[in-house]
Amino acid sequence: MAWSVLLLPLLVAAAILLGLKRWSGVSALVSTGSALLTLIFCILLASGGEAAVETKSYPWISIGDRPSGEEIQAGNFNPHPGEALHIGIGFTIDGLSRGMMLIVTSIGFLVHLFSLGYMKDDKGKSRYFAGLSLFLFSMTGIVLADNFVMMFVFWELVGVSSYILIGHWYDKASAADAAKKAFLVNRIGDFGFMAGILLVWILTGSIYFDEIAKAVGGVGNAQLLNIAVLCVFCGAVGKSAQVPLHVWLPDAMEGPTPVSALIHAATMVAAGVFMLARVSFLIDAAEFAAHTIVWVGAITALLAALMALQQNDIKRVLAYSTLSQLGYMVMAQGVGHGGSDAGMFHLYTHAFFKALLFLGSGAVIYACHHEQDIWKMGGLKKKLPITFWTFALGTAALIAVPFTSGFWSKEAILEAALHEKLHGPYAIAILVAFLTPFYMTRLVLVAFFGKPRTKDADHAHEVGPVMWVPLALLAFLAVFSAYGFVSGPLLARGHADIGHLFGHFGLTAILSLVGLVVGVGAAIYFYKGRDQDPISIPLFRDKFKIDELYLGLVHLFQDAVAKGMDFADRYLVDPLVARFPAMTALAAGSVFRVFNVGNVQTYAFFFGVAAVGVILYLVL
Amino acid sequence: MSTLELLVLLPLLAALAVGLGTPARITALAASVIVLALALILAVNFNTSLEGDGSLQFTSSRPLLDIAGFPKLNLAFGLDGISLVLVLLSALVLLSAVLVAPKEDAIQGSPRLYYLSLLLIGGGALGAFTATDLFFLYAFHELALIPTFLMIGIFGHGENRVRTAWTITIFLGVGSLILLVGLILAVGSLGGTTFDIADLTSRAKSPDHDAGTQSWIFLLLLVGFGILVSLFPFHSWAAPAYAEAPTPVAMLHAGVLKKFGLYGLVRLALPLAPAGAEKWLNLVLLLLLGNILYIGLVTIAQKRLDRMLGYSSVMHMGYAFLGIAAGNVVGVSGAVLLMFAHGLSIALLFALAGWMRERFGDLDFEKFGGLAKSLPRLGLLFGFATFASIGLPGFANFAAEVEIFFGAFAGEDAGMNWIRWATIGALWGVVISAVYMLRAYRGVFMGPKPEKLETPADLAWSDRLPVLILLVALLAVGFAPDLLNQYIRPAVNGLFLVSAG
Amino acid sequence: MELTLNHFLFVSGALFAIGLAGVLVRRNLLIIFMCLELMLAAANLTLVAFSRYHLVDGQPAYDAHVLLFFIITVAAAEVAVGLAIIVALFRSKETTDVTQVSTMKY
Amino acid sequence: MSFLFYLFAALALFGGIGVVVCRNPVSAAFSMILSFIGLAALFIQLDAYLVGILQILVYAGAIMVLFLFIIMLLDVGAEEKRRRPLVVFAGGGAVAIAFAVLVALVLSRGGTAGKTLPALSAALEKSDVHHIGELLFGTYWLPVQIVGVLLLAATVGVVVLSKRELK
Amino acid sequence: MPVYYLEFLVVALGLVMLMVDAFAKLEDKRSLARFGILGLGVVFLLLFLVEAPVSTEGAIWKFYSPADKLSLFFKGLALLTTILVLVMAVDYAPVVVAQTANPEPGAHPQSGLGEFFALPVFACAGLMWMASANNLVSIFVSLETVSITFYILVAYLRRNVGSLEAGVKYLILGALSTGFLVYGFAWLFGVTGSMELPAIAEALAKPGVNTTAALFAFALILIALAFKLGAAPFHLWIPDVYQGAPTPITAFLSVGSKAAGAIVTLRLVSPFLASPVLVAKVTTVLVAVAILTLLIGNLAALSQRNFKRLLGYSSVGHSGFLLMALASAPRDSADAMLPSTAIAFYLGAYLLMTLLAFLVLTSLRPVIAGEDLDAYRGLAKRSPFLAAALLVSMASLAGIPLTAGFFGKFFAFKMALDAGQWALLGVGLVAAAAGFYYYLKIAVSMYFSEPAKDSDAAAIRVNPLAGTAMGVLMVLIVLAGVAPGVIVGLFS
Repeated sequence: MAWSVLLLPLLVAAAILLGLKRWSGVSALVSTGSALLTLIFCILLASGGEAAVETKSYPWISIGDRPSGEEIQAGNFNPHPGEALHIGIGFTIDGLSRGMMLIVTSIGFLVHLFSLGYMKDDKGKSRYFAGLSLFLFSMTGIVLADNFVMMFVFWELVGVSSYILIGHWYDKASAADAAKKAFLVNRIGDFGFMAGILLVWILTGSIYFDEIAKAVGGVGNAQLLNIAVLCVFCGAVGKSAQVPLHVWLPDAMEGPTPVSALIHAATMVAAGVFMLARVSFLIDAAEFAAHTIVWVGAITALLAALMALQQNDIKRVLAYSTLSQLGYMVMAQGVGHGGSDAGMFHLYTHAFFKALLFLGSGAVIYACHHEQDIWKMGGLKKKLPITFWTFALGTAALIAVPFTSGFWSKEAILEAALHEKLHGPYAIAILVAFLTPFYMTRLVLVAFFGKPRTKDADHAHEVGPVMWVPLALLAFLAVFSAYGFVSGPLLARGHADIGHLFGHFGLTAILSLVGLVVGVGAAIYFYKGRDQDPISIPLFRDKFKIDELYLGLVHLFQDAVAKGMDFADRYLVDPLVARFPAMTALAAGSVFRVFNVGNVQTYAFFFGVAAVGVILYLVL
Repeated sequence: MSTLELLVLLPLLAALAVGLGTPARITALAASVIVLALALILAVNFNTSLEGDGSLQFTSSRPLLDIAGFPKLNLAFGLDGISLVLVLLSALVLLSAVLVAPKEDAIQGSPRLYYLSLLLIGGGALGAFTATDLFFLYAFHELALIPTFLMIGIFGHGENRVRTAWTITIFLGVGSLILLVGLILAVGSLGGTTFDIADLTSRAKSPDHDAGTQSWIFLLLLVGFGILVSLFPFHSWAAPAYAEAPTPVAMLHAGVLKKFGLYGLVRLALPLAPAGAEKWLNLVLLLLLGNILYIGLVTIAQKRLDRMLGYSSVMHMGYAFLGIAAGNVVGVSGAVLLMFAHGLSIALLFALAGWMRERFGDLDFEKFGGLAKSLPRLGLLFGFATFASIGLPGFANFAAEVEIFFGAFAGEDAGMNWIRWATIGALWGVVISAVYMLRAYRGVFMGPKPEKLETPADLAWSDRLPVLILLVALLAVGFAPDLLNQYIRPAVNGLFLVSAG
Repeated sequence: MELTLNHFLFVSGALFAIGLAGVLVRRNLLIIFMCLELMLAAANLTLVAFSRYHLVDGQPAYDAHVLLFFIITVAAAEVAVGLAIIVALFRSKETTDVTQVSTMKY
Repeated sequence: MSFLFYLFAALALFGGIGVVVCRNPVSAAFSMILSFIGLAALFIQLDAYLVGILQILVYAGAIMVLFLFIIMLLDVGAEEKRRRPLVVFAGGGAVAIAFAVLVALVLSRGGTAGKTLPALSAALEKSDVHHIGELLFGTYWLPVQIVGVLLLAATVGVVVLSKRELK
Repeated sequence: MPVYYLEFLVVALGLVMLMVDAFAKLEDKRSLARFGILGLGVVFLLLFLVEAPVSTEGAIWKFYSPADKLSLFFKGLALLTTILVLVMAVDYAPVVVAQTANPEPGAHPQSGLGEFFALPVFACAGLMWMASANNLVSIFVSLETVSITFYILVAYLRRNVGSLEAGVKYLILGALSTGFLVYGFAWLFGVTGSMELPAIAEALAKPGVNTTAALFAFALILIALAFKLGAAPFHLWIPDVYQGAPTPITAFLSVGSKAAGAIVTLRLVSPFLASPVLVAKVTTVLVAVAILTLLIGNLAALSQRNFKRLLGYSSVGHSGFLLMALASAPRDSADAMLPSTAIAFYLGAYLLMTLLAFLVLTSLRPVIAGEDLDAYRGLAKRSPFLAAALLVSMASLAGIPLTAGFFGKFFAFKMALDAGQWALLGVGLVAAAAGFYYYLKIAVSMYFSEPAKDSDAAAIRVNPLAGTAMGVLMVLIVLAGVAPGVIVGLFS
């Protein structure tokens, strides 16, 4: 079953590539159908209990002897270092992966569905759906992976499918650049990830999660373990767009909106968090690394929230909010004491409400003829009622209105941080809890209330059922996904616990409620009835100039360092290695030829000199 | 005549036939198809169960010289897993290069010479990879030198082609000479009575094998083979040569022939001078970082697609060196696998770049943009090639790199050492290669199309066939590297390996 | 003072050197040629001196004399050929000056 | 004995120097003849009568006449007055002197120093002509044949090379 | 058949040719050359019928080593060289006629041509004698036979100033070297009291031998032989003479003179190398000369653009490799490779490739004016066959594997390595690398450039005789490059 979940989307992608692409409608339907099928498989898988677990793994690389049973028993997973390497494609089917699979496939299916409408007239529809299928395949691989390398394999493939989908409208320079940027920034993360995998491997002797978990306790070199975990975390930083590798995610909004929903909100960016959760035993064992993770998450949450304050593009606001929420999740992974579960909990809830928000924004954009600037919208509440209400519900979940899903999950993270006495990060998280309601309310107010500010906004009308049905479904989930009847099958280790909330109604709940009220209130105060932004904080709008900084660095490398190297190669290395010796030989040859002056007597003279020389040496 | 001998001699005989006047393209095609078929037959019949000693199979030997004071010379062929993989690579790339080669009437100059040279290059590579006699191993590689020279000089592109032909020939010639000295020294210090590689290898295990001599042998072989593989800083021949060579030659040379140097390091340098290897491998680490990081940056700075690909092929050699420097079964297997993978992927890239050059005239990045829209097939295939080249999972390159990295990291101690640091450096190269390849893809295929750029018709089936041959092989091995690992591993196990670090 | 082997050998060597000097400094091809003959003749003296020194059965080593005989013959033939060439050269270039015979160089 | 040696040695050497120094080819040729006569006398002093005679006959008699004949034929005058660069003289002279010094060195260290010529065992039973003749036409038949071929080739060559040219 | 018949047969052939030339009124004297080729071919075949002498008592064996395979091999080389030189001479005949024919009315229009064909045959006999010479006397007379014939042949084009100039240069320096040789022989006789090489070797090997005198003799002989071999710094004549001499004679010179020099060097130097008291200094000098020769020959060729001069410098370079093998002679020859093997093979290979190049050169002479490399532009288009032949020759000269030239160098390198001559080896590397460049320069002209003028674009016809010879040589070059045992088997 797991194999079919994994391979079905791949087959669909291959089929579209190999021939179906000529019939784009068929491609779309086949792709959507396969997404539905995988969803069904996943539900079966999730409900199948332990019986559904497949242990048979595909030996991808197998060199040398496998460790014997006794050796494994003794915790010696790599008895012949350098002589043997076994990497399989296998599955870990536990609560974590089951839940994640359900999220991935369900949102995946909904996005497919939504895309049928959204991408109806796109010329590259086949390619788009092939990309979606490829993405599903890759994401499934990450989730099901039973070892680091397999995870890395699909990790990279996720990057590729994201590249393909962000660059879907590749003839637009911005989309092409965004795709490239996303891939490259992810690659930087992957660099660390791979290094981390290798380090973990030499420390524990294994790449398999279960074996690492067993071996991690016995690792003596704590310093290297910390470094290893940080390296692995690098992968997450890239994929989950944490500071300082967050720059790709806002740009990724150049892709079609359903893609933003699926990949850059709900699933792919969550892969980093998922991965951290998968290796939580490693993080638990590396204290310094864990702290770093917490701080990185917290800082990301804060910076992203600050940046979101001043964005005007509806998708960008959502993108920064995604960043910010990812910061929460990542922070949770480092907290320990159930933080990992809390983070995953937030991942689930966030997946639904953020997918909802993105698809909602997609509907808005679609309705406004691909207008994305919120200041050019307005008054959409009346034009797009369904969209508005679903969007509002999603927003509610995001800003953690009590009893919506987002409330519960965020609460869990904050609680965990407080419990671990991580006061700094906790304070930052609370601050973010003030900012989130503010910018989201700003968004809703500006886009949906007031008067239409442009013709496009004026002429907008409600989207068709293919698009709003997914919205509605997601809205339901956005509100209720924290409750046991939804999260039961999803979550192994965490869900809304109302009893707990009331039992420990403390600082966290109070602060977040205050944050909610203050944030919403302030937004209403500033933005109600405004036609332009009354606040201008260039630093936030310009994203702290980090992009510019990076651009400068890139230019430094591409234009200065690389060109310098190129110059050195042409005018230093090559001449030294090749031209100079060649020239010397030529010059020497010309010197030798000078002796051939043509006059035979001169030759005789040289003859005589040489003769005297030879005799002199031999006789003396 | 054994199948293997036939396989090696066929391209040479075909070259002779072409020289004597048979229809050039048909002869070449027929020969390369048969060669591929023979290679596959050998692969199928290859006994992979000989675990451990990597014994040769399909051996044949004909005595040629037996005099006092000089090693016995035999025309001897045989296959072990490493050779087999490289034979498969050669056969695949040869066929696809012949397919890519222009039709007779489209060749400016003598088509007979063109195809004859291609066949000689291919035959040389096949011979070098299958010869079990040290001399013929060396000689078959050299066989390709003159045809390469002529091909670049006569049929090459650009005004500098003659100079480029010179550069590559002199570089490789000098490399071969240094290599020759190293080989003679090795043979001499191992008794001087045999050229048989297996025999030499077993003698090298003797404790009498003087360490000082070994050090010299390894150094000479390293420099010699290093020049052939464009080891930093002996790389400056590669990029212009590949940029200016006719497409099939660039494919064959970058894809196949260049692997000879790596093959030689694995097959000869490590086993014949293990103590020397131990001494010098740290130098290799330094140089390979030169290949990966320094050349990587140089690659980024290139302004033309073909030159960029040329430099990229230099850069990727660094990984193979890393695998070799790892000096264990996993690392060396990875290096062998990378030879195969890189051979196919660079041939793929050159084939496509060649197609573009034929139609666009030159390959300056500046003039391109947005080609994927008007040339979707090209865009797609180039995309695949790009992803293969940057080592994306699913392609053989990735599997090879994984093996290399794991090989290089393997070791008893759980701390950092030189080779592990070097591996980290090499890992950064993965980012660099993604930078230049994606930048190129972005520049050429994505974004808006410049108005001045006129686009030709997309790839026809005849253009796609050679590319697909390579691509399918890359994907097949990428999905199931054990297809080749089953051959490679026993052979590598039989080598006498030393690790850097 | 009794005559020793070295007396003859020295005369021979000196004469050889004189011949060499002539080859190196004279411009006239004919004289250069004479000097070459002088060198040969000087060498002959060494040969004869040694043949007188290495007695065979109490007699000079006549083998050396035979060699000398051949040397003289060869020298004669060489002179004949050389002079023929010089004559031919003179016919086409009107010179026997060695410095004029240097069109081919480098 | 030694007086004669010095006399003829001087003759040979000064004759040689004369060849090198005389500007006029004819005088050079005559110096050469003098030198050869001196040499021949030295040969005879070394009990090499036949060789000595041959030296006179072949060298002085035939070869030098040939030279003179050619000098006359070509009407070669004295070398032009224009002085050759001093370098040529200095260089050539230096080489020759160095060579002579080396020979002297060899003579002093080469095991020949102070070696007297051993006395011949008895009165010559046969003349050296007899000996050499026996060797030439007996043992040395092969080299003689070869020299014959050499002479033939030289003759043919000289004939071809010096064919008359129409003006 | 006793081995010494061979030379006499060759001499007889030469005599017959002279007679026929003089008395039979031949219409076209080129048939004389064909006759000579045939005759030499027969003698070549007779080589394989030679029997070892029953006894070595006779007077002849004092001067003539009994039929060892090495000397037979060198005789074969001499014969083959002469045959090919005659093949070239047929193509070259018009030039000879133009430069030498008697202008008098009534004279044969090809007068002078017959001797041009006959003299190489005598030189061949000289070379063959030299191959067997084991006595200072026979060495001297056979060497001089060859030299004098060469003097004549080089200057043969009596109306051509270049040829005469070459003749003069060759003659003067040749005579100079003969002077040194004779002086050296005299000293060698003085030191050892013998003229027979085995006795000389024995005398030199005695510990009591006077090293100063022996080394003086060696120095003088080495100087003379270095001249014959074209070893630096006694090589200066080579480019000039190569350039000026008639092309077939240049070929003859480059192979014949070098073979002569090499075999005599081998014979005369071996006793010194075998002497424990002399070997050290002798080796040093040989190494020094070899190094200088390798460097000068190969580097000076780099910038040379006259093809014949280029081949001249290349010939110097090849002498360097020969000396490399000689200088690396093993001290303990029990199981080691002998210089004779390396040198004999090298010469065999050198013969094949050099003569192939010269065959192409003479074939091209009627259509290609001048010897500048530019004259070869576009040759590949005009005659793919000639271009291919020249390419094979150049590849072999450059020492590319699977050609005969490679093994020549390979053996030399191997010996140098075995002897631990690192400096020599390093220089050899540089030299061989330079070789790649200047030999391929010709390929560049032939293949990479268009003909200089459109009028020069016509296809070129190749004389069938020369064409066949080229084909055979190409096959032999590759054969010897793949299976050197075929050639080595001929002499060991």
